[in-house]
Amino acid sequence: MSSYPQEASWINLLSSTLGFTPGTQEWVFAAIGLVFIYCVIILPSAAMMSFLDRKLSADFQARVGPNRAGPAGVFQPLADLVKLLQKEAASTDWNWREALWLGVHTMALYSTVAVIPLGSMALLVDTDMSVFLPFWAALVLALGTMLLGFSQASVPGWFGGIRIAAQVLAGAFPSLVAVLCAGIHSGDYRWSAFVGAQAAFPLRWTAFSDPFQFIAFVVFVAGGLVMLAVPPMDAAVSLRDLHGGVSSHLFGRRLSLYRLGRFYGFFLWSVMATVIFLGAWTLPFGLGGVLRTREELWLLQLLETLWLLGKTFLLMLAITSLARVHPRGRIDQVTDFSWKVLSPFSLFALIGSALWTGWGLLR
Amino acid sequence: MLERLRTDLTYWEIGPYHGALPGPMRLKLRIDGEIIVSGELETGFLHRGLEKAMELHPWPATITYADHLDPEAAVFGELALCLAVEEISGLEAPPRAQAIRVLLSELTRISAHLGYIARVGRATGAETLIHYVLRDRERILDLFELLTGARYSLNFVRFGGVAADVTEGFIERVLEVSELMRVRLKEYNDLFTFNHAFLLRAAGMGVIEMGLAFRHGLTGPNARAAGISFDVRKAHPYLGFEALDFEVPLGHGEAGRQGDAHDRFLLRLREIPQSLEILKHVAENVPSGEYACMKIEREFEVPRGEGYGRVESSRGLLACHVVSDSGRFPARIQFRVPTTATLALLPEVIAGLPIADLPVLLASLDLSLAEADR
Amino acid sequence: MELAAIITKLNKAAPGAVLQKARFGRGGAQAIWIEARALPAVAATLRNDPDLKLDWLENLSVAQLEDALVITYFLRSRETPLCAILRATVTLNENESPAELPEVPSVREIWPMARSMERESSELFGIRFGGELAAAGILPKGWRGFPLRKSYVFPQEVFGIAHSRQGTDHA
Amino acid sequence: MKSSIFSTVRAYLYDVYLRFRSIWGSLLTALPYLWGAGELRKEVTEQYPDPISSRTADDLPARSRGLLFNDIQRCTGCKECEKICPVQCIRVDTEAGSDPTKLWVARFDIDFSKCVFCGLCVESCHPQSLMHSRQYEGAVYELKDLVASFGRGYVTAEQRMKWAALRKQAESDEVYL
Repeated sequence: MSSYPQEASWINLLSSTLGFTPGTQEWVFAAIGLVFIYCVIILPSAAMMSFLDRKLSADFQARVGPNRAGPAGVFQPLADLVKLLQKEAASTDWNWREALWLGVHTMALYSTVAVIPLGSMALLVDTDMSVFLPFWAALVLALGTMLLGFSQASVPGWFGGIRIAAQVLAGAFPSLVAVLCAGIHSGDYRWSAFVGAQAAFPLRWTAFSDPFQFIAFVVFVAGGLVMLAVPPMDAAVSLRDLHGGVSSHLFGRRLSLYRLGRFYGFFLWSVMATVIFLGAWTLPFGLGGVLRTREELWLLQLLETLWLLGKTFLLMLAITSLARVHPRGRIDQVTDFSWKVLSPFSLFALIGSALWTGWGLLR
Repeated sequence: MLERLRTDLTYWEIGPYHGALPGPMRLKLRIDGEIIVSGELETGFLHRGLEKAMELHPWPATITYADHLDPEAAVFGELALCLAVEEISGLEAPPRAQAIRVLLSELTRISAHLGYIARVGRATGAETLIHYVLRDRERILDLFELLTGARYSLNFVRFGGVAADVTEGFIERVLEVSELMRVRLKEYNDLFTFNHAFLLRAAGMGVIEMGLAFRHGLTGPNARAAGISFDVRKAHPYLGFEALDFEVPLGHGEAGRQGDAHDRFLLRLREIPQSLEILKHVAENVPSGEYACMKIEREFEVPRGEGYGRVESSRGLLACHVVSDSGRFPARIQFRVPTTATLALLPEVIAGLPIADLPVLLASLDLSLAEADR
Repeated sequence: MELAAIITKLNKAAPGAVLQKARFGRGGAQAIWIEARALPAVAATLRNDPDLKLDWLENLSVAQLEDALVITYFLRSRETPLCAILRATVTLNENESPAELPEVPSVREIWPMARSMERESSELFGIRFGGELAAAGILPKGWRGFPLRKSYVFPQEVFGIAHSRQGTDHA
Repeated sequence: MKSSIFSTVRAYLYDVYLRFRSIWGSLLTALPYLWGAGELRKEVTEQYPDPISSRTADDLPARSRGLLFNDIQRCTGCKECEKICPVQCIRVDTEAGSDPTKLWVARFDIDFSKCVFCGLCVESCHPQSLMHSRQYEGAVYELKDLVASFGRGYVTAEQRMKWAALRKQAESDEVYL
């Protein structure tokens, strides 16, 4: 079940449909792929998740939630976007530093679109390092966000920037170790290897294959929350004491770009968690094999992506609903949690899964 | 380690308007990294000159100003004023009016405490709690609307009674709501009170020692959390509180230390059942009779003299000193509000805290700038 | 503790300080009128005497009666249910220059909670507690006059903002 | 308790356990709301008044203090409301009308930008002409629109003389009767 032939990749299908000759430069393909994924996967996901999240939290909180824009309020995200886009600048002088670092932050973020695994044929970059690329991106992201905060020359910006950096460093370590655990289980760090080590049935997912992998899964998700400052670990962008930290001076289009970036980070992390630990896109009932032998590649890719996104959304909804009932931690408590709880447990899981896998191999 | 890392102090001014502040005020902080070294407080942004305004208005209109003392817990200001004026003019509220006043005062206490819980929830980022609490406070505000016609600044207490008799169904609904509140309190406890993350935020944070509380004359739930057993309803019973059976809970420092933010939160949660107890008892035994001893006209005159009314508001000892020189206008009305003491000790409490704790501390102190600035 | 006993103690500690005792309000409360100058001595006695221990200044109220400011200290004890009311008068002259303002000894060293109350009254009445005119920050900087005095005249315009509203002729 | 490595580890693990248990406990409280189980967990949102899904002005309690309304037919122009209003939001101008028992209320303005809805004016209104309506939507585009005018308007000098004559007539009628 190793990597599929390059000819079968959906991107080739797409580019040939669009009339590009096989001799076209690779970066053109890559650019097409990025734009395609951004427009078809990420933007709709952001809209859908923001709607689902608001509806779900409204259900939790005995409210109705958005219900005026379209039937049951489904067009609320669109309305929000339109509202944000047409907002005017609060001040007339153009803060070029802010724009620059917002740009760096955004580029770092979306560079990971190249490595985001969305299906057996939607693997733009599938090397033995691909799982680590999002970590790299997260570090650049942290730098961009930190400097974005500094560029605002305000106290919330400064503190928010420093806190973002602290959280990324604190969260990156345990989640990295958790990825190592999964790597021990699957034998390689390619996306395809992670997928290959799992099957559609939940008990064959990496997360539930042995207790240490489960710990690794929890650590990976929680570490990601710390790293990307997702609620309830969002002390770095706390609204109460920091006015939203880095974003306190952003408005309108910049704010929507920033918010979308934050969502994308969370989305990317959930996709990674699903691929690494929760059975990836492997379709149930052997559907994948059937479709592949019948050469229904478009359908297969579509189903796989939908299946993966479905699982991802469930995971994200579980996390956000948890954030609704969980008070926000203080910044030092969040980093403490990462260093003092997640890190030891991740190391414990690493040793455990090494022994477990080694014992399995010996037998 | 810290000695070697000594850095220059930064100055940070928060306010007058900031989401973490309980009202318009300015905090001038000197911070070392994220630790507050010292803080200075500037208030007065909400000064409306209530005390002066009262001198310029006929007696009945002063009640409107008294309830704007703190619109969230309006009845207490009105009560303090009315008690003082009744002392001067010798009016006596009939028993039925007393019962209605007790109902209003305890309902207000509960609604103010619920508002407090919601503010603490908001400061700690517990969204669900806020919505649950505000949902239940809404029921109490509905009761106010049913009885008085307003939800926030009630303007219902009058010299020598109340403005109107209870409406049909009010008593039943009070009992209904107090039953409901018991269920809800359990829900809050399950959801939030002993949540690990909340304990981390609040337990042991912002401790007010008994000595400190005393030095600044702190009263009310904050002082009781610090271990000072002082409740006006026990010390100077008014409205017939002497005949009612209720306890005054004290802080024990269950999760951290006595007088910390969690203790203050818990104490208010404990006061609600006591108020419910009072409500139930009074609502079941509302005496029949008149609701006011006389109709107060605009020409109402208060004889020459002085009066002093003390009330236990949701924040502590609220007192009103009324001086009249026999006329249609008061000579002087002065309020002693509990928030003044809380604000005075604030600079001592915030020193040494990280700035991230500031919103939780401010929420847990239950400051009312409307009351302090007057 | 009877009021008479308190007055005996005060007479012993600060002779001549107590002017009279008078009824306060219609209830049973009695107020002790004292000489304003003797305030620190009286306050120290009330606070430190082992039988009294009036260590809690509950309220400090200032009222203008005719041309005198009556300062009322509502005292209570932390350990006993004892309460007392202490009153002092200062005369008010119309001159509002800082040096001419009435002066009352401060009791903030004796009752620390008096600090914020004194500051507020000082700003709004123009009393110098302990010789200084403190600013509680209630009035904007540069405000003229002391609003709680009876002689206070409301300004028509404050910092360029007129008191009446344009467009509607409501005063 | 003696602090040993075991007790430290045990306390640490217990703390981690508490962390997860409290998350679980909080979720257990909130989860039943997802399927809206029971009367206690209903959605309580009041939609902005629309006659189908929520309460409207008609559902307000009887004593509800909405925008003020003055029935000028009954108003005697006694100015009692103007005098008691704590914020001076009522302005009344009157003059003698044709009816000697009643004044001609030329102007009766209520400035809702000042009104605090305390209800003292309604309480003090002897002919019971001033009352709280159930109207609560008072938003307008311009500040001056917040002034509600109930007055009958100022009259001309000619009219005034006519009324004076009428009054005199009425008085003399009274004398002869």
